[in-house]
Amino acid sequence: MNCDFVLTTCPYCGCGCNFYLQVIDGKAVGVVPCKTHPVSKGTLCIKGWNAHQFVHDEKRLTKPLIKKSGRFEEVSWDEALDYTAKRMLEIKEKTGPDSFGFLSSAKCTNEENYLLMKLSRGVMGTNNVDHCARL
Amino acid sequence: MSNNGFQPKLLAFCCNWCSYAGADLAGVSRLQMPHNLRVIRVMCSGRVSPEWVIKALSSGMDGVMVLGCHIGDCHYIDGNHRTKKRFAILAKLLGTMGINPNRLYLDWVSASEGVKFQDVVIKFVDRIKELGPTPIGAYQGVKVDR
Amino acid sequence: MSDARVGVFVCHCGTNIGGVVDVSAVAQYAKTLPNVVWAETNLYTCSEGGLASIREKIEEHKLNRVVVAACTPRTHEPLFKNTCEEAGLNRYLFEFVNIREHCSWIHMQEKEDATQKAKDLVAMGISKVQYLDPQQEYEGDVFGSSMVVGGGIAGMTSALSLANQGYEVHLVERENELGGLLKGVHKLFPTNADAHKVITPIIDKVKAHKNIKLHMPALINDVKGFIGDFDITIDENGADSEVKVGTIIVATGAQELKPVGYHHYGELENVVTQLELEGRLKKDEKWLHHIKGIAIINCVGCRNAERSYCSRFCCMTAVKNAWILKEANPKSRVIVLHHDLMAYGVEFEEYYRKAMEAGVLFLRYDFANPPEVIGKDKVEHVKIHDELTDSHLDVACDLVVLTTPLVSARDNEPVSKMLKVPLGDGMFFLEAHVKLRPVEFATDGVYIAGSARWPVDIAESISQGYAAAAKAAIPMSSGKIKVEAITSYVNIEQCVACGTCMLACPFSAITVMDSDGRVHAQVNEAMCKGCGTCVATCPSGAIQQKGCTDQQILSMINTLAEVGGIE
Amino acid sequence: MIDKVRQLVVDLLDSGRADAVLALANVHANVQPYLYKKGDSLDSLALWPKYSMGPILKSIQAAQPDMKLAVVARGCDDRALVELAKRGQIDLNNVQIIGLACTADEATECECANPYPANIDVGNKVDGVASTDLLAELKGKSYDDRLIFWKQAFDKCIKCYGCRNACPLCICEECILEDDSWVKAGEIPPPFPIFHLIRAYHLSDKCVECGECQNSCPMDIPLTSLYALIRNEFNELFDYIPGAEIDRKSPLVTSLEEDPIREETA
Repeated sequence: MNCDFVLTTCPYCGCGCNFYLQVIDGKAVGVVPCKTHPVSKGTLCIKGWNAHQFVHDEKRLTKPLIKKSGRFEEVSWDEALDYTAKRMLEIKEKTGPDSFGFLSSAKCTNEENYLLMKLSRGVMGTNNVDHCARL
Repeated sequence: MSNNGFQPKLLAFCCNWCSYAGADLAGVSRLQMPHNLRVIRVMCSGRVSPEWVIKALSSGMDGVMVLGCHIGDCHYIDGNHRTKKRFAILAKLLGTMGINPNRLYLDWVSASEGVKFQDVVIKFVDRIKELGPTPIGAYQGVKVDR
Repeated sequence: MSDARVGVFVCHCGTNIGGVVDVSAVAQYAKTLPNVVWAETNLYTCSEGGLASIREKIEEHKLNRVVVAACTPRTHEPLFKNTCEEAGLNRYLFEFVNIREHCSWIHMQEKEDATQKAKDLVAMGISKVQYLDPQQEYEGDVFGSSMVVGGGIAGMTSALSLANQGYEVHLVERENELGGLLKGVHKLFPTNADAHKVITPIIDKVKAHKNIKLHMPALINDVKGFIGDFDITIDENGADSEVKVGTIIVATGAQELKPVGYHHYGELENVVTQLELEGRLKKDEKWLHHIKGIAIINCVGCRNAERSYCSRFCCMTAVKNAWILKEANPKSRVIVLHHDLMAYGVEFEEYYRKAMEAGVLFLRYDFANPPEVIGKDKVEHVKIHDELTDSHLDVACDLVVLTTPLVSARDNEPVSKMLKVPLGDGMFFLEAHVKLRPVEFATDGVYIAGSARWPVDIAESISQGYAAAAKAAIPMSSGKIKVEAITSYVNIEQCVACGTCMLACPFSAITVMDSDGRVHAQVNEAMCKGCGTCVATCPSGAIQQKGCTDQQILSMINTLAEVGGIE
Repeated sequence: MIDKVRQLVVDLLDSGRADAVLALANVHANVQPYLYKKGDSLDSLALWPKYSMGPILKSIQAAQPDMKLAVVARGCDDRALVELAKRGQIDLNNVQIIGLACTADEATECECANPYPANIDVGNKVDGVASTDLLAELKGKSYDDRLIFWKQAFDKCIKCYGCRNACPLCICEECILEDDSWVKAGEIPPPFPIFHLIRAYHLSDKCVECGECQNSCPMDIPLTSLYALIRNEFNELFDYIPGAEIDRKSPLVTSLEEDPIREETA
């Protein structure tokens, strides 16, 4: 049996609280706030305390899906990305760049948010970009 | 002294074998008493969860009474022993938190003590009238800057 | 509980309620409350007309909850519950609201406030009734056999009484012969009959009785189960055997106190206890003839700080032996030194007077300065302070008899632990109620007789033996026990098996056990009395009581907080 | 001090008397709980800041009950383990305790009155913090002023349940503070005083003075002081200190014969 404490950042919002995921035999079983982290200093909010629960939840999405004739089917990443890119270009062609809106998330890193902004403005040509990073 | 007509809202938990029967006897004997009390019947005072009393006091009740059998008379041998100890510490906790422990009253009334039941109710209503309305009632969602 | 269909029946009870509370206003108000589909008033709900109305309305409006606002549940609840049952509604989907003893009769001059209070109480009842669940009453079988622990006079009486009623009786005796304390007794007060002439026929009857299985010498090792279904392990000459019985009668008796530390007992020769004296008298009475001075000292080792109780019949033993010694040797001086002589009742008083007439001297001493026994290696004389005449006497004695109390048997503690029955003062067994249930324990199915509960003489032991047998016969004759569905139950997913409820239960009805990998508390429905003490100790509410769940009571508190109109 | 601990841990592991030792480790400049196994380097061993060992040990033992575990335990951990064992949550027969006494500074930081375990293997016993200014101030306040103090303190509560989650003795599967019929849901701050009074009552016979509730409170609510007052009152009533004796049942479950109330109150 092994029990590890894996330091990580809370995925929920931009505060960046740190805690240890208690992992027993490869399964996240609990959260221990990191006492020496400068921001959170051993405290968390209600989301942080429950951050380990979605990791192994069976309802968690783990594979790309495309809805075919009303049902979601698992597809490869390539097929999903190609399909998405193709459709985005068709829609841009048909109804113009501003028919798109891009929403990023506090769950993503700054870099990822930056890239989404670039995709929205640079590739799709729209300013409709927003972000839910509220505390 | 009656705190300008303040009518306290009081709750009592009575045990089926002793205090509830004492209350019945007070009724049969037509012993008149103030109308502020509502009684909830339980099988033993040992069933009265202190958390209920906390809930009642936090929901705006001005006072809560728990009446059981005299120690040694409990229909369930020593259910009331636990009652006595639980409410001893709860009274301290209330005081620590700033709620006057006199808003909680624990006593023993046997099935034959109708008069004592009347006396206990009258004294408790007077005691709460003196203390005035529960300060918690004002806090229910309303900011109070005293 | 959205599918609740509540019917409310508010009673006038003639003018008892109607004279003070505006009953129809309460009924109207009830109609406005959640899920109330019917509300009516009755002049007398408990009358045939009232009951009929309840049955009809249950049918007509498909009621699945009934609230009756009337007198006290302590008298009429069974009546109304039966009525609901007759109409096909589970009797536990019923709530009784007391608006007479707890309202109209005690607020006769405050009609509006009484009406408002009645409304509040009805509202509380209606909120609780929605969270009630249907219940089935637990029914258990009762084995038609009983175990009597202890083969003294009390135990044998119970065993014979039950055996004569046709029940199989397992009589367990620790020693290797029956009779208990009586084996060592010479004669019996107040008739002076020979003890063995009284006890021997009873022993023979017990040994001969086809329904009595005698386990002797034997000890009980373990007791599992509950009323109707006890599994008892007996250790009989080294081998363990299992016995299954429906009821248990404890008749383990008591033992005479050996008063070490009092009056040089065990240091001086011829300082003996009453039982030791009786032992010598049983062997032969001849050695008495050369005894000239005898002092009998009562209350040795009791009615003091160490042992505060009075052992009831040892005074009569002292009077009996004093008289016997005096008659055996009329020239001898027999003095009984007592501190209040207990000779209650006609026969005992008569017996006491005859002893006096026979020349026995009775002197009262005060605990402050008790008699002093003096002698080098055997007793020579006794210094006495006679309280009444306030005079000091120094009496020559060649025999001192110490009258000591009965004390609890040494294995009461293990037996009480096995049977989970309480011990009271002096480590004697504690009965359910000194007046109302003297020969029963609070734990159902376990009864008590004889000096195991409290020092008693033979007549009292016999009557208690019969009483305990009669009580034990009740469940065994019906063969069934029904447990009211107010017991507690455990929500296994929520229980973390901390055992707090198990410790709090006055009846040890809860055990923590492992069922298919999950450890949790388990309530034994037959043993649970429905007091709810366990529920109040559980912080998470994993254990609840039928008919008194947290949700039900909280709904009453919340309702009172919202509606409770006290102006 | 830390070398002595290292030595004890290594002995336990190498001798096979323990399959694993739960202690703390300094990893990437942060201190975390760590389960040392035979052969692990002890260089990273750390002692401060303290983490609550009770709940972690419980989860490890649940995963492998027969593992011979050892734990570096301060006074509060030691007491927490006793109370957890009392309630069937852990089996102390499989646990060896390395008793670590707290230093004076550590005791002061936790405002701890009993900064040492039952048997001290490392460090020496220092006097605890008998009282603090806040405690003195609170004791002097009238009921109304106390209520205002706690009302204003708990007004900051964001109901993160950190105090409950961090508490070694909060062992319920489902907490009634999350049950709407007890505590109205969706309200921040949670209704006062029911939320905090119920937890205070639940811990009144369990709180082992570890301070983790206050340590994990993002809003700095002075919970250590509240529970110090509660522990003191419980001890005055029942002469009972949680975590002191494994064989002593909580006075709230026993009869009056077993555990009478010391000062007769109403």
